[in-house]
Amino acid sequence: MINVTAKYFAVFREKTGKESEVLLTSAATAGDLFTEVATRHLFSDPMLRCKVAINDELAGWDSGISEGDIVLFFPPVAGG
Amino acid sequence: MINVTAKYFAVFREKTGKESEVLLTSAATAGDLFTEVATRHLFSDPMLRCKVAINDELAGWDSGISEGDIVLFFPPVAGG
Amino acid sequence: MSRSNFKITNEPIDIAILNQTLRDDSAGAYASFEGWVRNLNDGKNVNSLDYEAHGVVATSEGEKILIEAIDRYKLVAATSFHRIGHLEIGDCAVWVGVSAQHRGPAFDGCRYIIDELKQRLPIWKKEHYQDGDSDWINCLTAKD
Amino acid sequence: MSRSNFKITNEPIDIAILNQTLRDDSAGAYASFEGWVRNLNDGKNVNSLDYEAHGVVATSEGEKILIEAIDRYKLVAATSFHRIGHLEIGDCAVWVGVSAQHRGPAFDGCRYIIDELKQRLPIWKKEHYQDGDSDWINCLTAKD
Repeated sequence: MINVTAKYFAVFREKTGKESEVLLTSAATAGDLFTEVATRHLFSDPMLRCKVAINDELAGWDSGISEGDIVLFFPPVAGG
Repeated sequence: MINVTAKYFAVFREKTGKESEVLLTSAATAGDLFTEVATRHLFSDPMLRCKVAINDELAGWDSGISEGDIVLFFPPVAGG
Repeated sequence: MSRSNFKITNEPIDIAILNQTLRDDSAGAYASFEGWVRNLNDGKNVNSLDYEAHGVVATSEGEKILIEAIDRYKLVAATSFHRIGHLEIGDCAVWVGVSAQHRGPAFDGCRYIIDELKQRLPIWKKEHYQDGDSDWINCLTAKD
Repeated sequence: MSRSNFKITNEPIDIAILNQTLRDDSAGAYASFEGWVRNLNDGKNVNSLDYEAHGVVATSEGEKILIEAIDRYKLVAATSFHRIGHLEIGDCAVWVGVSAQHRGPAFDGCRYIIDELKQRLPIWKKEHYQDGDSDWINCLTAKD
């Protein structure tokens, strides 16, 4: 089990009611962690339409996560 | 035979050394008239790359010309 | 001269000044795109909207997109600014400007940049409607 | 609101003002093109150039092209100004701006207009070279 910080943006922040939370998790990848938080907070957007960044760098859903990582969950984007 | 005014632009004006001239011609179409002036003034641009306007309206090379018409000969264009 | 320049900003975008930064004696063509807030989206009457971004990630991804476009289309220079915060109808939300020797690459490079920005930048938009409702927009519902 | 506006002009083109004339609450996208005088054409070093036009025919043909683009791409509005007279390196010789609901038609409409203007307007360009020579350019030698 590791401790990571999950950060939420836009509609994810509204659904969770918080900007971030520290999680004790057995998730090995960013994707595992997303599934965990999406289930708990009832996110409705499918993972493949969302994005993830680890420590301020965009990453793939299969990227490994480590103790102390800050994992940013981005809902579907709408720039422009 | 009819009298028409031919007007020359850009490189055509430089080759003829004049902005316009009145011609007494047997040409029936704008294309016939072009061939006549191109031969006399040694224009080197092929007719199909040039344009013609009759009385300030763009026209086809097969357009008929009449007594008193003002025929504008435009060398290949280079706007933009 | 810096060839690429991407910024997320709270301020109105000063296009006349940015246009000047793209100039170069070898550049014969300039193409630009502006995204304006419009009064209708997906059949709903929009009053205003709020943009939110993750500044660090959006800026580094935006810069990456500009460099991809410069390399791919041999652009002379490429710049883009994206607004965040509260915007009203008619405000310019995003601006892209590129210069190139010829017009084909200028158009293609500008189009590439805006298409990629819209898909890759962590930026979100909340629309406020005339009926008092508001909603987060995503790229499935947003047509532009 | 006039939807199309084409002009041949001796004056520098005031793009910021023209951009404003294209605005409409329903327009979410704006695309523009500028043709800048560049220092090299066909391998020759250019110092400056002179544009000459047949004003009446060029204006009516330019207006026709804008209306074609508005109809074909469902543009909100389209404007273009073309300079004539003496221009220096970096000067804006031609500007095209269009607004549309979405970006696809904005880009396509803008591109259509500049492509057609270059082929159809009675405008000619004489380039003055660094070596003192000068030459009329035509659309076979001009790449942009």
